[in-house]
Amino acid sequence: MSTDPYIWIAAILTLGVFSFLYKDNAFFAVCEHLVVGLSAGYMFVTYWNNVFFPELILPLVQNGTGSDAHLWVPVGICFLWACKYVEKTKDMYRLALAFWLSIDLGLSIPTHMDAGVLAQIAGTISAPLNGSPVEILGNLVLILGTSFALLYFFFSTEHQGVLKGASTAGTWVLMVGFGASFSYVILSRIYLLIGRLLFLFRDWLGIAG
Amino acid sequence: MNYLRTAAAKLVGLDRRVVFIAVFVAVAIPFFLPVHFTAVPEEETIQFDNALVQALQSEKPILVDVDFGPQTMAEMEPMLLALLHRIFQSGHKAIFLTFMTEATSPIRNYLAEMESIYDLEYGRDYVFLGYASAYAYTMYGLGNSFSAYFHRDDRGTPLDRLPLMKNVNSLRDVSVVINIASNAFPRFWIQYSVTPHGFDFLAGTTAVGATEYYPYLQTGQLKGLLAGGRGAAEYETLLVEKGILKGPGDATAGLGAQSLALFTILGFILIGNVAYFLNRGKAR
Amino acid sequence: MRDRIAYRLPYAVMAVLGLFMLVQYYIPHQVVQAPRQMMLQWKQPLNGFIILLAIVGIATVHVRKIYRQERRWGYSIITLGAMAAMIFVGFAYGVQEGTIFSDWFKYLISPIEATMFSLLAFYVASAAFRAFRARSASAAILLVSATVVMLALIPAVSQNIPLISEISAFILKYPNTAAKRAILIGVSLGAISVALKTIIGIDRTLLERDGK
Amino acid sequence: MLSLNQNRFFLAVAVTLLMFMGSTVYAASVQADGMSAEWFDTSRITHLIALLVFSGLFFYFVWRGKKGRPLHIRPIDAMDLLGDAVGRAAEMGTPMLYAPGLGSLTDPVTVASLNILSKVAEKGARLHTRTLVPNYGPLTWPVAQEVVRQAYTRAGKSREFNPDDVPYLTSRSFTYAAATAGMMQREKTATNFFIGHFYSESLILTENGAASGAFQIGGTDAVEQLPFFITTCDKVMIGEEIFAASALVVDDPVSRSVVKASDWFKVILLALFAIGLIAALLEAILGPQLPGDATIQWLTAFSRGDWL
Repeated sequence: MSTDPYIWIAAILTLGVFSFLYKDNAFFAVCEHLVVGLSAGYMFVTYWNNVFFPELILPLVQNGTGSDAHLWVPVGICFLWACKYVEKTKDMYRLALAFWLSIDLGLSIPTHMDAGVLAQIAGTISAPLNGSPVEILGNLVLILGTSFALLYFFFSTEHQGVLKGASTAGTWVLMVGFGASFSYVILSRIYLLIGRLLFLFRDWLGIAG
Repeated sequence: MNYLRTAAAKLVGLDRRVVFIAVFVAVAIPFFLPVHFTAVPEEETIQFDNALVQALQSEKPILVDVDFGPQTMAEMEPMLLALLHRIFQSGHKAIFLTFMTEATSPIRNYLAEMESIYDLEYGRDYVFLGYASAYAYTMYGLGNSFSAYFHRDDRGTPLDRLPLMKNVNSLRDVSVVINIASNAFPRFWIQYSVTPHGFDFLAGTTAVGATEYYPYLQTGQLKGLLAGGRGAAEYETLLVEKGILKGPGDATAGLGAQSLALFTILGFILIGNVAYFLNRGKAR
Repeated sequence: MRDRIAYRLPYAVMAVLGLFMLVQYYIPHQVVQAPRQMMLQWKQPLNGFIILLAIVGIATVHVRKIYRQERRWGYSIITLGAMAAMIFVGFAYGVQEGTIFSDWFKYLISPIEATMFSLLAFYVASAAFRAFRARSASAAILLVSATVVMLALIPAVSQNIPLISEISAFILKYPNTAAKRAILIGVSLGAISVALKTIIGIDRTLLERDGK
Repeated sequence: MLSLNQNRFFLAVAVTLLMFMGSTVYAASVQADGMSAEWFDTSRITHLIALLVFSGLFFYFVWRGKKGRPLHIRPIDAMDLLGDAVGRAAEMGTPMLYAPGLGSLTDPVTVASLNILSKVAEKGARLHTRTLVPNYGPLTWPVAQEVVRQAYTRAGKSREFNPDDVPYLTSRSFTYAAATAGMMQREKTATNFFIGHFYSESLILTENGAASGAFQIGGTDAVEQLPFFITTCDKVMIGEEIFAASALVVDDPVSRSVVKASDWFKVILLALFAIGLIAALLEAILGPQLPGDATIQWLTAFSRGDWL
């Protein structure tokens, strides 16, 4: 059994969170509120030390009228956003929002086209139909499966006749994919629990290898 | 048959706390049983290591982006530790950064550990650039310049005073980018940086997101993938075989608990379905 | 007149900057790339501002709870106190390895957050038991594929029963890739449409304003 | 609609442009070392062509939509049930819950989700049914509040809008899920919407909602969460369906037409797949020296952008 007081605190907090499984209780609520506060403080300090001070304040103080003068622009945008909280200047925040959205959405167009569409087409077309029987079958499944599943996302006409058949096949392909995701999600969650029990049994109680 | 149906109806209404207890027991028992499993490395894991070996032969440093917090540490920690041993044992230099505030403290911790094991020198053998916000845009921008987004490293030293960063101006100057992430950041790396700028990219993710990356593996946008705790266990096996790790780590230790828990859940799914079909028969 | 401009200016800004970010992708010339780099540099403090907003948001929620003495307001004192303590510790003693800040992270924040997420293991099991039924053909397919992949993840099964890990690898490598790729292409096209629509001002939900 | 004949709009654009150009030239003169002097990145030619084709389709259908020609879009199950879902809550006299996801505001899915929220809240306001919108993102929150306020205004019920119905909860996903689940139980919401980008907490949200017997419409682009949505929600929108739905909920024909553009682009993609498949079959049957291989190589090079 551990003698480190910190380990004991950590173990008690762990048990406090586990108590939620029985039902919501005061112990859990204390842990929950504690972590919300602590991590907000943590976030603030990290953000200040790693971004706000070295990337904004310091360049502005050292070089604010020279090559880093452009950093006044984000200060202005944040100021515009803050205008939202004053009734008279409320509408000014739309300008800040427009700015915010434009950069993000603007850059998302070409990058989505590149990584999400073109590269995927290249991958599908270049899937070769030679090699071992498993590979041939697999690549056929890949090409046809992608096509059928894409047809499921075809909205212009009703899904009737051939299209209905193809889009049903498409949903089946999607379901196989979701099944794979599902089992991996379960696996992932189990690992998190294993980690906690490893802490309780090994680091705290010292009863398991 | 009637008896079965009543039992089925009861099972459907089973209190979920019973399920909870079963899962807890299933995960707990294997810790006290001396049965040891190993995970056989799958194709993706071997691909990952091969790509990494290629990068280790180059002169350029490796860029490692670590994005996981305490929430998913159980799954990601063994993976990162195996990777760090792999990199530092070969004497390669590495640059670290993160886009997640919660990751900063753990990274400092792991790097301090590595420093004492392999006798590394900060600034020459490795650098931690610290946390950066605006992940997607920083990833995109790093393709042209490091110094525009990181004026100073995590310890407040300006980048030009770090020997390791002297020859690193953009992502062109690193041999490979590795992202160990518990969230969708590998996807953002691929979309905003790998595809536009074109460089080798490896990812280690939680099992949750792993299946999502298979399209990128097929196109080569992603050169290798470690899939969650399972991938970490496979990688540990691989590194033990290659003599890099002395023994398997926490990921392999969890395989027994993982097996029993998966069996339990499969059992619950089976019971649920049998009960459902029996009940449906009764409703008719 | 002034009001008109005030109404339209955000749309104009959005169109100009949005199209600029789009066009810069094809133009490596420095006249375009230099301001592009500048704008991306702005994103750092801007996105950091979101974190600031989040923290202020959390603080406001809890201050208001205490002020109005809402349900469970006593807990809010814990939150605010913890936040203040963490910030104090971080600035007073530093954040590097071995400080109080780093210890608190390791022994207070980490166990709570990690345990909260490990609760999901129980919920996933309960959801699998209660909701995963072969109600229809497609649900049955989902179930079968999930079972096969799950079995292959158990070392005792995959190393003793032949073919199961091969089938699982096949599922992951081909149909899974096809499914995820179709969704990826669809989502990408959808995202491009929405982004284009918003940038050129066809879709005005987000920037709507009173009286218009 | 974008009304291009407005002189003042042009004025505003011109002013912004000039300001921006000014800063461009300034910036270029300040920090331009080590950058390229090329005016076009030739490796992205295919990319540009693809984008031009897409925008061509986009503007063609916008133009058709403006002319008022009816464009048929197949109904999306989940959106068909939107009216019923709102009606159900109105009949039972309980509020609706709309979670716009945990993605950032600048994520296109969140934008699409807020469009749907706008319609849901408007329908709700007309039937005197409140829409509760628990928020996760500090940036999404004020915008969501504004969207709901506008929806109430459109329904002519601006006085009934209560900002406390659109609260900011927290930015910690587990706490967010627990608080939202608590909200569902307290307010006994009859209809729940979960549309946007979700992470692991989605399971807690949807499972609690399903246990309370609420009618649930889910939709997400997060593939790993979809299995849980499928098993716990009554209707699910998969990936792109959210974007299509966000265009369909608006009665404006222009908005609808956008779906058409993406559809016809998909037809082009499918045609490329078909050519690729035929070429690959030819290659497999006839051997690598024949036209099949050349076609594949050219197509691959074309889609990768290195064919020039």
